[in-house]
Amino acid sequence: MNSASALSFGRMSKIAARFVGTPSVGPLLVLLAFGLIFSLTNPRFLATQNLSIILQQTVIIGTLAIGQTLIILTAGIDLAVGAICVLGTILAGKLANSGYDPIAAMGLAVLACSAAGVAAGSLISGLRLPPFIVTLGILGIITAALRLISAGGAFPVTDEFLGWTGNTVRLNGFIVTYGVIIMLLLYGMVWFLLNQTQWGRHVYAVGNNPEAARLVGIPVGRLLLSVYVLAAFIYGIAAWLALGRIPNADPNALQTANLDSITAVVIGGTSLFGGRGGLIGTLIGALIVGVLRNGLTLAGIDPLWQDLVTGILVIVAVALDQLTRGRR
Amino acid sequence: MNSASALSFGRMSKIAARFVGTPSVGPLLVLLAFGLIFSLTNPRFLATQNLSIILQQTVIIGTLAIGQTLIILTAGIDLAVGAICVLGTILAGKLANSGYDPIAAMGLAVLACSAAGVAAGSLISGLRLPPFIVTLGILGIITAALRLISAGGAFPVTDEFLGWTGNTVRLNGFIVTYGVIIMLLLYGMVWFLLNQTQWGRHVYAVGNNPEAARLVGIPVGRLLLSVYVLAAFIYGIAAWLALGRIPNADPNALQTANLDSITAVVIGGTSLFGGRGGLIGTLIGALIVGVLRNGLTLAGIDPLWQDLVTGILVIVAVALDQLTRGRR
Amino acid sequence: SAEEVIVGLVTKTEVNPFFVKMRQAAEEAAKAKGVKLIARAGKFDGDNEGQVTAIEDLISAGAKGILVTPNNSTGMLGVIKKARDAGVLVIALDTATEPADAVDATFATDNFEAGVEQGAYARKALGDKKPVLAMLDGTPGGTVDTFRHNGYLKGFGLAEGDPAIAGSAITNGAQDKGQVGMENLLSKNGEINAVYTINEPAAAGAYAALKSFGKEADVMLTSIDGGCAGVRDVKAGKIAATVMQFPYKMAAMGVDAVVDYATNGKKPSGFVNTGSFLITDKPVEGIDSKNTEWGLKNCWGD
Amino acid sequence: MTPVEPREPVATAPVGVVLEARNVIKRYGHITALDGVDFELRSGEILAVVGDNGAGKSSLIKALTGAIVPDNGDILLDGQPVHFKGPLDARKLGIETVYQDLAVAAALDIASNLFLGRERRRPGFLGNVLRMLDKKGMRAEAERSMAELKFRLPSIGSAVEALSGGQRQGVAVARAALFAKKLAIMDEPTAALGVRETGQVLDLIQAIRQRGLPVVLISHNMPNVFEIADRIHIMRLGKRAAVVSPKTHTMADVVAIMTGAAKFEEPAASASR
Amino acid sequence: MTPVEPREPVATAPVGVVLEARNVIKRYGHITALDGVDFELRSGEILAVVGDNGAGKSSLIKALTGAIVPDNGDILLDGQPVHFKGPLDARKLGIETVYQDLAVAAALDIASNLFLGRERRRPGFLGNVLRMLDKKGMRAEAERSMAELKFRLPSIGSAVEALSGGQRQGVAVARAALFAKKLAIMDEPTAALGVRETGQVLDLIQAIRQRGLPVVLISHNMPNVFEIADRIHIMRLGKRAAVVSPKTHTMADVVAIMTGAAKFEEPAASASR
Ligand SMILES: Nc1ncnc2c1ncn2[C@@H]1O[C@H](COP(=O)(O)OP(=O)(O)OP(=O)(O)O)[C@@H](O)[C@H]1O
Ligand SMILES: Nc1ncnc2c1ncn2[C@@H]1O[C@H](COP(=O)(O)OP(=O)(O)OP(=O)(O)O)[C@@H](O)[C@H]1O
Ligand SMILES: [Mg+2]
Ligand SMILES: [Mg+2]
Repeated sequence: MNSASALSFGRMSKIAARFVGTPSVGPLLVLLAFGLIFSLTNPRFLATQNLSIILQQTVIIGTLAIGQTLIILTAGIDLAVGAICVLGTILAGKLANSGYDPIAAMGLAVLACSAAGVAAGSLISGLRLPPFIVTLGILGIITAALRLISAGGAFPVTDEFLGWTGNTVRLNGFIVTYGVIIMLLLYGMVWFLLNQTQWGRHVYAVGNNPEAARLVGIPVGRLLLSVYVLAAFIYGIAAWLALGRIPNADPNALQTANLDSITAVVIGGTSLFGGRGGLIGTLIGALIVGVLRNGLTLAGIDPLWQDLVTGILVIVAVALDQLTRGRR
Repeated sequence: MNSASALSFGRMSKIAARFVGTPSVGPLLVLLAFGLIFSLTNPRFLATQNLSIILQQTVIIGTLAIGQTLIILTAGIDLAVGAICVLGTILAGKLANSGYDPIAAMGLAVLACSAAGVAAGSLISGLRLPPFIVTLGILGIITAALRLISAGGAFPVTDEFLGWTGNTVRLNGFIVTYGVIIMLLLYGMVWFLLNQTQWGRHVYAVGNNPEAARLVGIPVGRLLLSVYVLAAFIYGIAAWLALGRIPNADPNALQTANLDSITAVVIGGTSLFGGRGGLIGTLIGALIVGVLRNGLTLAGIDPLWQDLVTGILVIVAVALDQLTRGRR
Repeated sequence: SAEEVIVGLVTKTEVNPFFVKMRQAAEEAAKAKGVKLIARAGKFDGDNEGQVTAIEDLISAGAKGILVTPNNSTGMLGVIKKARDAGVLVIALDTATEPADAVDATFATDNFEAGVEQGAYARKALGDKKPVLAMLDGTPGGTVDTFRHNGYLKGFGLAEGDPAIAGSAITNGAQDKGQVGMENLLSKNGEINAVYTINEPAAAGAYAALKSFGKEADVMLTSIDGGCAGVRDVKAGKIAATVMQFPYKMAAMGVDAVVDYATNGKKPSGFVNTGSFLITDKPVEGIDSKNTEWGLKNCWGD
Repeated sequence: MTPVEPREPVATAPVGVVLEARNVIKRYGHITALDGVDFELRSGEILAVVGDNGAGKSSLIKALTGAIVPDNGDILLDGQPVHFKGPLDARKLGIETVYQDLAVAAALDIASNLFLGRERRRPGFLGNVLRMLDKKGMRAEAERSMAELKFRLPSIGSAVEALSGGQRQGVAVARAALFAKKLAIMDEPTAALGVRETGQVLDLIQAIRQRGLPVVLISHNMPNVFEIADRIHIMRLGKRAAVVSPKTHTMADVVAIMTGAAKFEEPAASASR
Repeated sequence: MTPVEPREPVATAPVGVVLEARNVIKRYGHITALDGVDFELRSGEILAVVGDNGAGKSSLIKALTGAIVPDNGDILLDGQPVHFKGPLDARKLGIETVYQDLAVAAALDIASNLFLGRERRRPGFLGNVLRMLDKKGMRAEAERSMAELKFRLPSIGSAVEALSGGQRQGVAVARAALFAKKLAIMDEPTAALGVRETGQVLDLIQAIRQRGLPVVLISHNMPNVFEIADRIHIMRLGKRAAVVSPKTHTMADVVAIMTGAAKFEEPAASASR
């Protein structure tokens, strides 16, 4: 009967189901709606230069949100995301400034970030401590360590390789930085991992039902560890992108990155309870935040009112997403 | 057989089970351990005056954490906790300073806070939006609104009634503020609600298994609404306590209250997935944070190292708690 | 033997390099005098509760004197009174309390005056161009933020809400947010030719944005703080001028005062302006300024 | 070729019909779980509902108890149309249900789960004003009613997640039995139960009927169904295929209708009328 | 008074014993779920495990498959002691299990659940280097094996949470059948199944035996047990009360031992030796 009624409903409903069922369509529609509204309030919004700027502004949080998505899919949360990224910028900067080969410096920095992921992942998978507390603790530890290392505070990083990701390249009249391209490549690669490999399946399974995952023989601990390490590795890459955008290593940067990246993930339709959602939604979520900030400024809205409007629009965005998915 | 073997195990195991099974014993042991260590490093730590100060320092976050516990027990999260409390201080201060009767001013402020809870609760229960996003949005809206209201920034609040909670009273040689007493009374009352009433049962049920709660006929939406409103009401009371501690209304205050209160809840052994945990743990969790900060300062530890040590000790606290509960 | 003298220092945050420098200067001074410094800070601009807690802890720890940069001018009054009642010397650094005699003494810069200097320079240097101003604020509502912002407008000769103000953005004094804010403001209005910044990191962010729009040469970018990185940016021509303040002076004087009090029982009093100077290599007539050479010798940070 | 009841919807509720549903339709996306199903529960009877997996049994009873809102169709209680917006509405009218997935809060203890949503308050001031729970009373009552089912339980204070599959089911069944005022609906209440416990639950169902309440029993266990049912409602492909009496039909007949092996269009004399 | 097998642990594994457990003890707090249980599965047999609710059946098989680590006791596979640290260890040795609570990831689709933890990769570069999943292949295989069970399913791409109780169970059973290499253990695999589907699963179990693999079947359904089991292991109060043969014992005998109505100390000639 089921297949019969499916047929009677016809292709139409199948296509609709395919789209409505895909969790990132809701956020996409919201993004397009906001884009439309802003382009009406100020035609400059759609200028290629402005669009390219929005993309560039999304690079750091957008990249960090890749790792955050992985972790949230396993029903975890990462409060140390900004701190680990800053660790990367400070180490790379310090090493390069003290004469290391910049490629080696960046490599070591990414390695150090990954090590922070190893620490978080081991505590979470080995001792089964709540990710909230572990990453909060690691946030405190890294923040303090960074202040100790870089006693005097921020310092400029002028090395060409470290800043390379900020260079622009013209694609079809559209100017983007290498940083944007690298971010999009990372999205593509992690999307592939999540959706086309066994590892990705297991990420969803562990987030959706950890006990079932354990019972069917998925090595839950090892999987969690790999997720935290991969995420931290990505934060390390984000550090490189951050140096491209701001050639300055500041131990106090990115303080709101944890909230910002989680926001992108949740607006993108991924559940904080794990196992449901996806990476495309996160990219759209990060763009929604960027578009809001840029669009409201272009619309000439006072920054004090901007926070207010952003607060409302974030709720509206998720409400619209909910509606497009239909009720229960 | 089961009852037989229970008997053969004897009273001992029953008593042990009672204690080990109670989720707040782990945090309590951790609190005592930290207290012991700090009293060894600096005898001033145990001075009644110092202990009384730690209690006073716990008043704001400790009170906010009551509401946060309720919300987390329903598998929610509240990012607007600090903003709502600040809303209370600003409104009460503005009204009192502009000639309102201070009791009416405080009452209206608490009412306004509760209204924010109504807004959050309605969006969460009515439209089923994720609490993370709703409270994040409300955080933005209130923060912006407060800056708009209090255009000039912070202002002093000198009214005697509004500052009354900061007055001290001597109990058995132990000096506490009325604020501390009110906080403890609130803990007692909400503990009663959670553990001795139908409403409390339903809070746990909704957090543990919302679908089951719905199926057995618990009005889930109404319950969630009541939780967010009660929590916001408590944040309003916290605003009064905050004015007692700092007779000053500042739109930029309490920015880390959301993270701090969630930390107290989680250290106290309540699960971020809802339905498991309790209020006593939260009080202990808040005290652990306060004891750490105070004790490290008294031990003369450099603030840079303090963050580091706090980061480690927070992880250690939760790990110890995990161990005292035994493995799966 | 007498107990070790403890000097408490409570800054607004540990985030801002200005306060980092202040703490370092205090540490050096404490070391030189053989006293113990315990430093604490709020967690963010506006963390009154964190500062109150810190002062309470320092009283508990037996501090002889406490140096505090209050988050706002009235927030700390109660606990400061408690400290003074307990015989602790309290000195406000950088920001005065209201009333000013709530503390024993105040060693500070006049932030409003600093803002006026910045604004006056910017207006003069702009010449006869019609000003189109963008303002990169710190954290709205903060005392320093308000003083600098209002001072700038006064010095520039504009009233709040004047149409010449093309827009403003909240940067929290951070470089990344300064950059995002400037980019978006430039997207909105390409005519912007003057930019107020709350501090030098925000100015650095603004410069990066200006550069990516190819406008770095046409815009009068000014700032306040006097960190060495900022002065170097002035020297490199990225920032036209900055107003230097002297956090290390405040801190060192504060530590000295506490030590003096501990040994002789002598309390300082009143407001001591530690001063501010406009630093630029493109002086304009009628406005006092020092060049970057002087600036680099007297700047803070590294 | 089995004689079955005609399927035309009756215009007015026959005397003694407690719960009735007409032409109920429920779609999930492109799946039609209920395809115009009719249903009729008479007073004082035990009505079994049987059917293949996925035939729509659970969807039907969820629609009857407000757990899902059907896309179409009418539900009548005592001949009056009712519109349940949620399970609470049905419960308020005395309809108690054992859902197939049990609807227990695993972290709560047995007594709390038994009284979930129906907690008892203390008498007097404590209960009326302070709204204090009568924990002791509920615990005693829970002990009593679990003992009645002759379940071996670790302790009434154990969390439900610490129970075996069958013990958990026992809790859900005991709850429905304890609170049914108008009728009880049980979706596979004995699926996880042992031989002895199954017998107890069947006895319990008959005891509920003795109290004058009708019971709807969904079960795949034909011997059980034939042991206690007065009538058997057979679901097939989201529709009511037939209603038969265990007195006039064999298990083989029922299975044949259920699986579609037997036709059932002819309006033969209904055995159950 | 039923004659049963003696309960003394055997010193060496008898020929043909595939999986053996000796004196396994498992306590949960003050509850003793397994109280020194012995277990023996012979090659090529279908061994039924029966017992009251809470007798310890699920705990026993969890201990056998590494899902819980017993407090005491030895487990031997082919006569060699094994120490499973988790279900993965057992699975690697070819032991597949249907757990009573199914162990499915409800948000994932049927095909993903069928292959959960055993995903197939594409051939060649895509699979070996990029480790790409063979989604199409798995989907086809899933269709095939669910069709074999004759389950009506909405679509192989449906999330498991959209399935009826019985359909879900079908997915778990199909998974175990598909991947068992050494032996299969099924904890109440037919509890939620309809008459037709139950028959299919019993056939499937016999097909697994045909492949030469022994099967452990936990069930409360005595007719089913007597239909296909070679031997019946009876649990009572966390211990093995007896092992009997369906050829020499009646259902009533088994139920009597299970519930403690019959004694079973006498070392009568074991029917199954
Ligand atoms: N939430 C849902 N979303 C999508 N489809 C659903 C949902 N619930 C049920 N279905 C589909 O509706 C059909 C009927 O399901 P239902 O649970 O009513 O069957 P049932 O007769 O109770 O079966 P069983 O005997 O296996 O419990 C099935 O095909 C099922 O896949
Ligand atoms: N995680 C646990 N924590 C505490 N007690 C448990 C746990 N799991 C099982 N038990 C207890 O162990 C005993 C045996 O449970 P088990 O699940 O093995 O029984 P079973 O024979 O499978 O029963 P059923 O037929 O109902 O599934 C029960 O009394 C149960 O309450
Ligand atoms: Mg069903
Ligand atoms: Mg079982």
